Amino acid sequence: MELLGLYNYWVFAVLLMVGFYAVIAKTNMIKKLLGLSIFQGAVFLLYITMDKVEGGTAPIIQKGVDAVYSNPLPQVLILTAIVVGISTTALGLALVVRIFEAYGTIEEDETQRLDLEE
Amino acid sequence: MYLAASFAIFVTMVLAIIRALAGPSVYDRVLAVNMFGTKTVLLLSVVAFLYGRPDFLDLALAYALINFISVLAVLQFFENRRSAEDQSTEKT
Amino acid sequence: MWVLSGLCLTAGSAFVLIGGIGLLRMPSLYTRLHAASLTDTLGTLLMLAGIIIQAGFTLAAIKLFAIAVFLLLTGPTAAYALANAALLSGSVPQARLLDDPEP
Amino acid sequence: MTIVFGIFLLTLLVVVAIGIVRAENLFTAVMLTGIFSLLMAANFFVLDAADVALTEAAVGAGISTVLLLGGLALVPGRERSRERLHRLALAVVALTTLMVVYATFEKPRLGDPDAPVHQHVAPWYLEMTPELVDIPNVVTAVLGTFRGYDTLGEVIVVFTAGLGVLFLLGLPGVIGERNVDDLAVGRSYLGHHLVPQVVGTLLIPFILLFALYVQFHGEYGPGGGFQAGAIFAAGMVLHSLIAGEKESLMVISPRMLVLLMAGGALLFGGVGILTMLLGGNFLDYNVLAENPVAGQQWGILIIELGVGLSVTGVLLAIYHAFAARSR
Repeated sequence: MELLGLYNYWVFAVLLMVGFYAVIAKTNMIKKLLGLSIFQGAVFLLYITMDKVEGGTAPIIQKGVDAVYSNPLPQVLILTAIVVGISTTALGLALVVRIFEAYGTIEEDETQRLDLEE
Repeated sequence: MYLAASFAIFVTMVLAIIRALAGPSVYDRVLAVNMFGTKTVLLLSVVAFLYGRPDFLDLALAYALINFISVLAVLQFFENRRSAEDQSTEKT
Repeated sequence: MWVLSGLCLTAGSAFVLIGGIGLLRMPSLYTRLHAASLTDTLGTLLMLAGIIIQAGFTLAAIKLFAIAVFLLLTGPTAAYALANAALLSGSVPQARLLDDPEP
Repeated sequence: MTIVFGIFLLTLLVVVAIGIVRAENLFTAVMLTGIFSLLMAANFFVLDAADVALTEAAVGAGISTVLLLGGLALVPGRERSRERLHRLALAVVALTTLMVVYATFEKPRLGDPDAPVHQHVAPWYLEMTPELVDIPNVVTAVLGTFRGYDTLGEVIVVFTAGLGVLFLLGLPGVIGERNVDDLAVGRSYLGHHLVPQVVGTLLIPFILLFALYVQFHGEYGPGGGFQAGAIFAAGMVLHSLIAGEKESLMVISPRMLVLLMAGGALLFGGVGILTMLLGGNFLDYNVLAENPVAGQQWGILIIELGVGLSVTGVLLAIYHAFAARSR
């Protein structure tokens, strides 16, 4: 039971590395982007895991109720990071679109080959 | 009671994920995603009551309102692709 | 009251489960769509009704009611859009009985 | 209970993540990303982070799938099939996973109230928010005032990313050679589908209303500018889907979008300048009103509005940039 309290961190580790695998092993650029967003999700999960307090509730203070509240700080960091994450993913996607228009492919090794041929 | 309901929702979520991973066609996957969305709405409502903080229903409300936009985007995506194919066949 | 809400929740859970099993077990895309979308609507409504009964007349109940209404609108729309997209891509529903010979 | 829910949802998360990486068809991968986001939101909710879950819901359900599909429409939809497992990468990844897992044995257990993260500044936030700001939602208070610099930085990052997309892809009527009038000729949209048309038209006001509710109720419940901006953008994306690209760009013109992007960030920064002119520090809202607490509340209201405007502008502009490119 004690070890189950670490499960969130293990899932974080696995997710992080699943995303990382996509970034380093896949040649398709969209796949790399999706891997990056999985990686991002893993980090979000790590932060939000840390905010949890046993028997606590979300940090919205109820007047007159003596409750334990979770840690608001990681939530603030991740809340903004999610919106930043989607904008940067969109930026990456725009780059991929332009790469496709220039090279006619979105496979990384093919674009490198085309670069060398020039 | 809420526990039984959330258990049913969990099982359905697993079934939907199996369908989403298995396919076979892309539409099966979209269907599974859509179903997963409604199940999430239900799960969030049930869990909000289980935790005794019903003011968090906003979350379920948000999903109920905007989750189907992605399915409409899928329809748009395929319509666009089809009209692009039509044009390219006309040219040749 | 509790009995009624319990009945609603149980029936809703049953429908939700049936929908999930149908999504997995049905043989073709359109039958799966049928199984998933119909039970989804009814099961969701029943479940939300069960929770509304337990919530009583509060702000939460009104929000749940809004959720139910929106799901009632969006669920079938999504199913419609999906069936349409599938049809556009040229996958035609197979209308044949089980005893019919393979076309 | 939380632990059981959590373990279940987290296991599904891993399964779906592996599914995303393995999927050969990119469309499938994008659809699975939708499930990934839903699971993420449910996880955040179970872990008591209602605000974060609402953000993930607003972004994941309304925006990210639509954006990814918009990008996917412009590139080939399949991965090259010659994909086999990359041995070296797999070994590196497996080794690192084991190392990270080994490191977690030092971590405090989930929910441990004695964890170092709960000792530092968080108790102070929870204790002082009712006194200094007097709004119930501590997350909004920390976001708006205690860590206002940080939030301003994040808004600038979002703005910059949006600007980058616009420079890369162009936005009709503002960046690039094309105008709004060139759009929509022969563009297929959902106008001839009656059911989405009717239901969408019915729902758009509610979505926009809900966005406003999230925006201005953010001090009392889960919500705030980031979430509201994403929901508002989702509502306008729905409008664009059912009414057509061109009509949507007439409702909120491209120039207006760019104005929103910049105006929101400027409003945020402007509040900071204003507080300096009134004799306080940058983003020190105490000086905005006679009563410091009322000043704080005014400050949070205005900067959340700035955040909402900027996020709406950026997400909508990005969507239109992708959508207009496909024709």
